[in-house]
Amino acid sequence: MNVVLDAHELACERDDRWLFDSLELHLRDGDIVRIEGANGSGKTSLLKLLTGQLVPDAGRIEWHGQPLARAREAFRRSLLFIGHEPGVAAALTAQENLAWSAAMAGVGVSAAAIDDALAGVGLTGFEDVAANQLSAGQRRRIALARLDLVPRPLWILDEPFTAIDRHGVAWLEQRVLSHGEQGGAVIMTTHHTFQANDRVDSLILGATA
Amino acid sequence: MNVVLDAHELACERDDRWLFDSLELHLRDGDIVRIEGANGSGKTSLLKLLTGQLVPDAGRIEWHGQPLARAREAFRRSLLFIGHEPGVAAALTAQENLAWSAAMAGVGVSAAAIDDALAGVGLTGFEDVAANQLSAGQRRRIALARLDLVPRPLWILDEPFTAIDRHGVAWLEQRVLSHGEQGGAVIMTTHHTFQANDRVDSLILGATA
Amino acid sequence: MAFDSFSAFLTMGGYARYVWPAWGLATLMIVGFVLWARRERRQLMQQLQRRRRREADSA
Amino acid sequence: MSSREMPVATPTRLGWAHVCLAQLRRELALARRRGGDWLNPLLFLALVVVLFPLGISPQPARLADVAPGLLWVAALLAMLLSLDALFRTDHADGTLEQMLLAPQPLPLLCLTKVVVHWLLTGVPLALCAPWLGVLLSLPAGAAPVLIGSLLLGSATLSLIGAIGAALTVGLPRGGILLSLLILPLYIPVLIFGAGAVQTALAGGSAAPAMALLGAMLALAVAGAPFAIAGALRISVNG
Amino acid sequence: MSSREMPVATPTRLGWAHVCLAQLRRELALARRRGGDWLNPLLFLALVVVLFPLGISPQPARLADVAPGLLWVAALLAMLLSLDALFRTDHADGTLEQMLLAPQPLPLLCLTKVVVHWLLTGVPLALCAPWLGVLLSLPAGAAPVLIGSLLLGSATLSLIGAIGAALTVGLPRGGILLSLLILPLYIPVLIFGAGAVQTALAGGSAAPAMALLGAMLALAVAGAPFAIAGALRISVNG
Amino acid sequence: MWTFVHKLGSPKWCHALCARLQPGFWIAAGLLLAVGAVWSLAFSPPDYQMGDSYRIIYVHVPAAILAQSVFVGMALASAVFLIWKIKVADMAATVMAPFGAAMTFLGLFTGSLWGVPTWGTWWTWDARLTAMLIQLFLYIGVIALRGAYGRDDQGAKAVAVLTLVGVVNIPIIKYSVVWWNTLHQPATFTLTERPAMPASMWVPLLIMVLGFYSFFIALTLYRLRNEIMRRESRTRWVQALAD
Ligand code: HEM
Ligand SMILES: Nc1ncnc2c1ncn2[C@@H]1O[C@H](COP(=O)(O)OP(=O)(O)OP(=O)(O)O)[C@@H](O)[C@H]1O
Ligand SMILES: Nc1ncnc2c1ncn2[C@@H]1O[C@H](COP(=O)(O)OP(=O)(O)OP(=O)(O)O)[C@@H](O)[C@H]1O
Ligand SMILES: [Mg+2]
Ligand SMILES: [Mg+2]
Repeated sequence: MNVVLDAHELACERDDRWLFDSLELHLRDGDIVRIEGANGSGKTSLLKLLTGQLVPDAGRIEWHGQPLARAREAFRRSLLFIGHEPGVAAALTAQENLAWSAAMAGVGVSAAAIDDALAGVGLTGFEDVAANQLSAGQRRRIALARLDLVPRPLWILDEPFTAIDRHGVAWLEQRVLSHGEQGGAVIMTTHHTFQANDRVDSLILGATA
Repeated sequence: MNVVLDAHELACERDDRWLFDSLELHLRDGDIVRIEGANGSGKTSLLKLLTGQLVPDAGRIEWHGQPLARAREAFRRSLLFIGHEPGVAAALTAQENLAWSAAMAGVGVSAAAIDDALAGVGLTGFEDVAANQLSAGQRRRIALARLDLVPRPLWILDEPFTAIDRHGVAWLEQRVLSHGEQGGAVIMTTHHTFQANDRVDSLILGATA
Repeated sequence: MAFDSFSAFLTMGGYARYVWPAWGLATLMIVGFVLWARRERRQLMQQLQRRRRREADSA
Repeated sequence: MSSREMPVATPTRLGWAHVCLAQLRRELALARRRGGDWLNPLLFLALVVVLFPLGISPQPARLADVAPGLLWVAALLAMLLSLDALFRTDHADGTLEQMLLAPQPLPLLCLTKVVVHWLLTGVPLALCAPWLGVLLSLPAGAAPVLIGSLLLGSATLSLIGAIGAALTVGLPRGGILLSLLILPLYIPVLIFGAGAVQTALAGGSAAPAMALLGAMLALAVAGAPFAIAGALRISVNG
Repeated sequence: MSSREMPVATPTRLGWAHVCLAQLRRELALARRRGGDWLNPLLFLALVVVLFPLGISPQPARLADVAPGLLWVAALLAMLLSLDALFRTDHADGTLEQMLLAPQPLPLLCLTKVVVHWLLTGVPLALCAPWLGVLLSLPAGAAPVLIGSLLLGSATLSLIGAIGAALTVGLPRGGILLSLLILPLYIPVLIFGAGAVQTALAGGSAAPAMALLGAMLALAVAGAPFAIAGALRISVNG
Repeated sequence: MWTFVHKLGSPKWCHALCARLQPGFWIAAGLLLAVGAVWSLAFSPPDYQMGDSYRIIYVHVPAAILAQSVFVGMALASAVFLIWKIKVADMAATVMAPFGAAMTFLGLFTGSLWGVPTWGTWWTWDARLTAMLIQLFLYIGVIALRGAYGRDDQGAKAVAVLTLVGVVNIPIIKYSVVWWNTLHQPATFTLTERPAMPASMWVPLLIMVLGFYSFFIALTLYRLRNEIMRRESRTRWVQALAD
């Protein structure tokens, strides 16, 4: 088992409003969970809790049975996170951005591996273009190239389909499903409807809101 | 006729690459045009040309038969533009943001009108919350409230469905269609597929790229 | 001729420390700008040729 | 609704005065929301005024000598630092784009922004400088000229500085580049501002220097809003 | 692929040295991409040095008197201004979030960033200060102590300043707030730094002041990276 | 006039024009500088007060004059660029800036070298000197702004605005600095009052000044061609030049 992430009785409060409480989430190898909910229902907040960036107002989060704060290093070695802002430096080229990302993940990769990953997201020919010369969607694709470049069992993705065109969406859906098939686990927020919806579990936030 | 916008032989070049050339676009009352294309195909650049923010490398743009640069004030009095970044100040409340937007558009509105517009986009109860306390989608909804608040014949919207949840998307589609029915015109970029696709014209960029 | 000998010319009436660096920098700048501009031209031409070759390849 | 009813006729069409008022209200609301931010330039001024005696020498006679120049330089740096943020958030969140596409005269909107900046930065600096002068043993008699020259001068500084802020707003590290672009343009203001205080201290008449400061302000008010608007147009169109 | 083959074992697992190297390479690439940006603090220093004679008095004797303090204060302000941008773009584009979630020791990554900042700001400032001293009629003999004290001191300034930059990175108008948080902490460095030069000029030994500067630097190297990392954690989680 | 302005808008035409004008200026620069240098260093008589140290004047004055002319030239080019949207004008401004900065620096450098034997100091806060120093900063600001934007159109316009604001400011600085100095202390040194020069001194000076101008024009034409080719590198006519 690579992924054993459990949230018990999780609650989150923002500005005197309970976004959710008694939330249970159990993630194992092969699970693909999609978090749904209206705008402002707390999807991003939940992801921040699960990655340890926010501290829960109630409940606990465990990685392989250990509290997240204790298992921090092991957890991070298994995690690939892409947030609303994907961590792509505007002044650096696609190649440089990914080299740094891989190093941060603690993974040594060759330049050829980076070029392959960029080719995978349709950025061949843009390897040496600074990100600020790219369109909104191309910039997000640089971040998505990490999915191929940095092998991690657990993916946590906040609105990964933002600004991606139709082909890109199909590719990304496929990539998420194949990650699940290879024994990885994915949690993501999205307003987008999956083609292969039956492979994907839904967690719906703020049904009342 | 409220909207008479014509682009002839339009061309755009970025970094020694022709994104498109000889593009023709003729927009009249009731038209709804959706600009499609892969990431980096030049959708945002086209909108910037059409609003006069970029100057075309070739071709011309005319508003009621006059060059855009000459008819600037009249054009702007007819235009409602929402870009990638929607112009919502993070430190201001929804109410304050909209009051300012309306004044910039040269429209006098009452506080009640603003509350109504906010209710229309599902932000009742958030009128006095600063935008930086809101989620990504809620912030974009503030910008969308302008569609109701500032009556303009021509809407130019860059990825208006970004970060909007499912209900919001349905509402916005409806709103766009009804604007067309009332004799307005809409140009927007989006990767999203419309329900009522037959009412919407598509302009596809960079079919080869 | 304002100087009696070549060494007098070099000494500049005792002001060699000031006159020669001033003229030296001026010369350096003029020569430097010429060389810089020519190097710029050479690199540009190489770039253009490379691009031509690349486009010939792809075509 | 039929196609005829499309409301091009807006509910009420606002005049320029109203638009300016709305802009003013927005800027003030932002300032209020940022809380004690308007205090920052004052505190910066105070800290620089404290640093100098520490770095130089705490003898009152020597300090009094340099006090007018020091206060003026410190106030100028405080203005400069506060300018960097003038358009930055507006640019990032798309507000500037909306301003550029609004059917309103952009120079007027810019002028309004600058006026608010001056009210919240230049005026408090001018009013507080004499108190800090006390720390530097500046004679109390110099206070009126100090206040007057700073009031006139800081308005010019705001206007000129806003041009630089507009030019650098799209760049990642605007801050220090801004200083570089703007400081040479600030020099005449500094010379006559500090000069006015020094002549007043020496018993002369500050009137000529003040008149020159006024003339520079007039020039800046007439020209800067257009330069700012032009610079913003350049910076935003990406 | 079967579920067993899920590659948790990464291609090669990097040691800390490699990670630091990657961070270093990134920062240098960014600096290169920004072109002449590293010159800006130098030019700012030069401009402030020019402002003072203009504001105060152009007499050489008086200028030489205040020169060490002036150069030190100007260098300190230049460091301060350049610090504002240290984490700003990294925060805006999500890079900081990625750093926080990386399985690498954050203090080490922060230290690397600060070292690059010092190399590109503090070192050039130290090396150029004596040349600007000429403009202020500073005797040439003071140059070695001036360079030495600025080298040691600016490293401390970078480290302390980075704490402030980390604390203010999430705020819209960091710049001037940062100055406030940081300037009080800079005062000891300023006192001993300018003091070293002044004693050297007066013919005394600069060694004790330099030793103190060294001690402050040691303290800062030991403590600041942890403070920076903590501050970043606070600023980013939002 | 209008056809000329219109033609200026064509980079290809400008490129050809530069090529045509260039040789004359290179030859003039070479001759004038060579004759001027030999004459002024070896043949003109020593000054009765300053001795041979005055030979610095032959680089100092041309540099100081060029420093100002180049900025004016840049401002004119910027105005043309902003008003008529002629890109070649911006390219010319780009190309001039480094030379102007270099001349300003040369003026400062030679001036302060000359200051040691005549005034006994490297630097003094005299009006002219101060104005010149500030002008150097203006040049650097223009170059830095262009660098910060990189080579694109947006940067070009930003730089043009800054150049125009800067040139308005130069006379203001000049006068303010002059008045500032007289506010505090009597003018320490006057540069303008000097014994009337004999022709054997001022003729070589004039030759040097003309030589510097010719060199500046020749260099600008040469580098302008580079710049035109770089920015138009994807057009067919530039591609055709490559072989
Ligand atoms: C760093 C120091 C100096 C600077 C920045 C400087 C700057 C200038 C400038 C801007 C000009 C005006 C050129 C023009 O437009 O006609 C000039 C001219 C001149 N300078 Fe200097 N100067 C410096 C030092 C000196 C020294 C030490 C001397 C000799 C005593 C000197 C002698 C002259 C003379 C004779 C002229 C020609 C005057 C005229 O034609 O109006 N300069 N200098
Ligand atoms: N500021 C810029 N400077 C230079 N080139 C740019 C700039 N912005 C965009 N480009 C180039 O223009 C092309 C089109 O960009 P644009 O933003 O118009 O694409 P888009 O169709 O909106 O894509 P997306 O779907 O990703 O938003 C990109 O491929 C990019 O290389
Ligand atoms: N920084 C913050 N400070 C205070 N409250 C916040 C903050 N960010 C978000 N909130 C509140 O938390 C609620 C949930 O925000 P969150 O970003 O988690 O929503 P979301 O489900 O991701 O929405 P979206 O679909 O729009 O991205 C929002 O309604 C907002 O009021
Ligand atoms: Mg969200
Ligand atoms: Mg786009």
